[in-house]
Amino acid sequence: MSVEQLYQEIILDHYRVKRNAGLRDPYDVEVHHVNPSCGDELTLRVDVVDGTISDVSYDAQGCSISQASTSVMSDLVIGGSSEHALELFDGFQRMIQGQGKVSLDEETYGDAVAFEGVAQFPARVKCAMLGWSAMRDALLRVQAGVKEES
Amino acid sequence: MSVEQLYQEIILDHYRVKRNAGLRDPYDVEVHHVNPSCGDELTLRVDVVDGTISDVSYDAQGCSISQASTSVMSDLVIGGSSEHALELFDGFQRMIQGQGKVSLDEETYGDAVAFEGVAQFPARVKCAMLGWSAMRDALLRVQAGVKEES
Amino acid sequence: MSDLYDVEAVRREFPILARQIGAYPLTYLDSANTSQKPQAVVDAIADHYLSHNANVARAMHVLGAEATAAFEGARTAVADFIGASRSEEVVFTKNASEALNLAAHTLGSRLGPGDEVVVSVMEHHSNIVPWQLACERTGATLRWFDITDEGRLDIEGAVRDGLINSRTKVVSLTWVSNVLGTVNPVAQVAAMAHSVGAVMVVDGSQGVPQLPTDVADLGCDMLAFTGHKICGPTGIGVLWGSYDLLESLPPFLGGGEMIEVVRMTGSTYAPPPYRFEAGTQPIAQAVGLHAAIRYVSALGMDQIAAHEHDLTAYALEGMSHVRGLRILGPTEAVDRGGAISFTLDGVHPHDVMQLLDSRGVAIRGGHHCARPLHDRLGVQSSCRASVYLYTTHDEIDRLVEALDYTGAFFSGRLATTGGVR
Amino acid sequence: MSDLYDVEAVRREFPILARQIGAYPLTYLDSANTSQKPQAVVDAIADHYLSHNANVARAMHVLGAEATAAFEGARTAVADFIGASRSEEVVFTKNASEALNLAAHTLGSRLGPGDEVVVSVMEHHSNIVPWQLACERTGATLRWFDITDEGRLDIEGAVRDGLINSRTKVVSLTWVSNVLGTVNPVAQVAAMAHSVGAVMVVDGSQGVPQLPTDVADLGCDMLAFTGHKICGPTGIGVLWGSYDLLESLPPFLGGGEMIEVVRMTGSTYAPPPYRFEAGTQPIAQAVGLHAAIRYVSALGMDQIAAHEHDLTAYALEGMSHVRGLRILGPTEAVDRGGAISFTLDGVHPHDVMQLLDSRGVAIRGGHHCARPLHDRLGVQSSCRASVYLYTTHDEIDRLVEALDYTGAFFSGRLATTGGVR
Ligand SMILES: Cc1ncc(COP(=O)(O)O)c(C=O)c1O
Ligand SMILES: Cc1ncc(COP(=O)(O)O)c(C=O)c1O
Repeated sequence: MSVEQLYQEIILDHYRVKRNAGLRDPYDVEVHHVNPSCGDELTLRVDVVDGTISDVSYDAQGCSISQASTSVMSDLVIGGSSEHALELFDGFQRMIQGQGKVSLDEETYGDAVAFEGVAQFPARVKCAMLGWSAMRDALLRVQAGVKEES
Repeated sequence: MSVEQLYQEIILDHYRVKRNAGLRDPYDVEVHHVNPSCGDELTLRVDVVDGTISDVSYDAQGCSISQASTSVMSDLVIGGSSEHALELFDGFQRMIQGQGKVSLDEETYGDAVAFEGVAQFPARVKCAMLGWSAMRDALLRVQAGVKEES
Repeated sequence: MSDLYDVEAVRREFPILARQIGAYPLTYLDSANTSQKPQAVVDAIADHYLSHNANVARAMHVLGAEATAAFEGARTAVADFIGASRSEEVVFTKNASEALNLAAHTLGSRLGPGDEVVVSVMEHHSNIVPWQLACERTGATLRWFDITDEGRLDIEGAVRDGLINSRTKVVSLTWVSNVLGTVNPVAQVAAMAHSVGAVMVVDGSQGVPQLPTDVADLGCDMLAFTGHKICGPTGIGVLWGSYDLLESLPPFLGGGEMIEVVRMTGSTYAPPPYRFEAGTQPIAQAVGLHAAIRYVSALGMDQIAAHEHDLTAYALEGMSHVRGLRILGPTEAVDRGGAISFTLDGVHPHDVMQLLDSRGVAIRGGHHCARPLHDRLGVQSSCRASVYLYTTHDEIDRLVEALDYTGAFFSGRLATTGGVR
Repeated sequence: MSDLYDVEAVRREFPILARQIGAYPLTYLDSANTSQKPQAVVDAIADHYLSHNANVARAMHVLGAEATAAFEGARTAVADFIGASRSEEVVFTKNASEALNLAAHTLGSRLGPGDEVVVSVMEHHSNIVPWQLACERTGATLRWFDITDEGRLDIEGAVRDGLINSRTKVVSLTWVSNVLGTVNPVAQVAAMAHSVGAVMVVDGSQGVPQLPTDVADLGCDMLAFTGHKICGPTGIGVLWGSYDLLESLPPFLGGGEMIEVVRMTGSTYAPPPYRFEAGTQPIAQAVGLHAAIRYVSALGMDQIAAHEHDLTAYALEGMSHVRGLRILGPTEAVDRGGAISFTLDGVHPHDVMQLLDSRGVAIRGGHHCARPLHDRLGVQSSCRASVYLYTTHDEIDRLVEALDYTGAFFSGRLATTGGVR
């Protein structure tokens, strides 16, 4: 597994030009996630209107993998239902923890398939999951009716 | 070094028939020493009259080496001066910690030369020293004018 | 059972067992103190250092990823070995003593005056002193199970005295006694503890190496054990705890890797098990422990238990014929581990040990870090012979022979008759 | 100096350094994280397990005596190595973090509200969190030295602010920073501490492996360090303390071997160092540490320091030409150890680490267990390259080359021009 397969052009593109970056109003829930091993931090907001994710915005410090992954994720989930986003999360997590044995459906996942290489680098799995985990956490809080981060 | 050299007949004799065993009055100082690695315990009393050790008595729980060593020591120091007893201590300790390279003067040390074999068994050095250390401790307390064990 | 178990093949894996002590072959009967190590464990450690050494978690390069995979792989192997439901329930420590101190410190944070902690009089010092220190710090009271005259846990007496009651917050008990060999009814005591809402801690230092382990069957909330007694390296121990319990506890030692965010003004802590693992962990030792677990699992823990049971029965029977020998603890191999403590009339344990050693027989003399138990038994110290998976019947014969010789040597029978019995 | 130092001969003692990472030779520049181990250390550990393994102190048979002699011999070797006046001043722990926790717990027993503990903002988490926990337990206040813009200890500012004053009870400071490389004027700070009656603790985790050590010259009362950073095994650390200080302190962990007399109703404790060594010690690890000390002593600590100094200067110079690279800490090799932390414009440390790793260059990316220092420097994380006694000039060249490549890769320069600079 070469590092060039890890850093696909798609990933570098998202890293250089992040989609949906910057914190925006309105939002239902804001969460703050940390990767203690490297200190990466992410603040992420979601806004859900009638079961549809109307916005995901964020402020992130982190490596190319974590930032690009958050960027790709935001593009994928905005405009869809919460349920769909949580399903996407499950599939993405299965792939990334699959040590290269699980692949994603390109139709459904679009740019996220570029992260299949990350599954070969166990040390980077947490990086790729940071944004996704924050999104899942935020959606679960919305569903539970929690408005503020506890 | 064979175990028979460790357990000289002299040592076994003192172990079977301990000299000066049993606690007696009068005494100036009583001390209590413990060997934490095996739990051996020794209560020892000394009585000093005009600089001369008039009695050493003791109650001991311990192995043959520690009991015989205490017995031999008591025979050696009773009737002599405190200074002489402390000198005997120094010589005995040097020998026992000398890993077999130091020997004792038979004239001066009598039965105690039988313990030269112990110096080859580092694990038993503490056993052979228990009575001697207690005696030294007690004499130093007498010299310091301490009557009761602190 | 024991025809299937090829102890000679097992012994070939342990080079140290071929040693000569003077003119005698080594007869190592001190395995309850520490076990010997098979070649596979030593090789696994060497291979780790020579080919995969790096720090874990924090190092993300290839070597770091290899070392991390090896370390976390060891955690998973330990979890599987003891039937834990998640590998995050396995905390690595330096030995069983640190594991029990970790338990006492963190559970101690919940104690106060009026609360009670219960241990037993047969505990190893490592399962007494940490609780004494915790009680001193918090004002809680230490109480303990007594033993019966046969050397078993006195449950009846405990029930009569209301030992476990609404004030009880922690019960910490050894699974197998390192002196008496007694196997305690841990699940029963755990049920008593749970019925009053107390946490049940088990000292598995002797149990885990000897018996198949399943934390669910033991019914406990925490289980401590130590690597060096189960064919593993020194420098590593384990505290297993149910995840919900671990998650509710404060940190123990502070430092690198146990944190979430450190600010000069205050810090937050990582989830279990990392919260309890400060600083660089015993990485190569975890690799060695993994190899040890692989080794004993390949032999089969039930086979090992059967082999030990067989040898213990054989030793109890052989020793019963030695003049002046008194066994401390159960004299029948029922609910009994492979440690046999005893006294020999008129001969101090140090002297027994020394005489035996001169014939290559290695046993332990002293109070075996269980002074309160010796007090209770009315002896100042004792001898202990302990078998393990590599012990043979021949070795037991040599022990018995050497004990006969020792009795004769010190009673003077030897000098006069020239013979032994 | 460095013509006398035959680094190629040294490297032959470290089999792991011959590894290939993909198409590239391993370039291990993560020694501040953990050092590699020479064959002699690995062999000493294996030989111990295969020929002399037994528990210590408590086991008095031949194997027990051999293991005890090996373990206590290691203690004496450590004492000699750091210029301690008695071997009883050397306490073995599992790592430097446990050593610092031991210091914080036992010295913490003397702290109360109004008392102050002083550390510095450049400390490793292992020299911050234990003191935070001790202050929480006791109500004492934690204060800290700041750093200057060059990354050196701000003594002037400390004097101005009265940082060390009559309320100060403990000062705990790192000798060499694991991030900045700064060598702190420990003796000067110790004198300040002593002038107000405070105890001086030094974290020697980075200093002891790199510089000749003499506790009298350092002027401290306690010194902590860790085996795995000085060519020794994981699972062992050292706390040195002056005997009088150690003797005045209460126990830390409770258990076997740290006791004098245990009764169910209360216990008394052994003198130092045993009071602080509960349970079965890292015996084989002490043997390995002894072999490591023999190894570095044979090379000569002053030779090792000179070699590192030479390489650090060479690396600082080479790295100064990398586009967008900013060094954290002193940029000159004066009073400076062999750890060089840096950032690369627009590239996150994880990504730098990953790109370098793909070329066999192993460095660390993150906050290196020094988050408050990174906060202070205004960076979220950094990269760190660190040299040791086996590092070569070639390896530094490979680092610089790989850094150039990395900058180009992420800026897109690579794709367009096909070249690097
Ligand atoms: C300065 C410093 N202090 C303390 C430590 C902690 O050492 P250990 O992880 O071995 O406990 C380290 C290394 O990690 C260090 O660099
Ligand atoms: C029953 C029991 N508990 C605890 C311990 C302590 O184990 P360690 O010395 O490895 O900490 C031992 C062994 O020494 C033991 O036999």
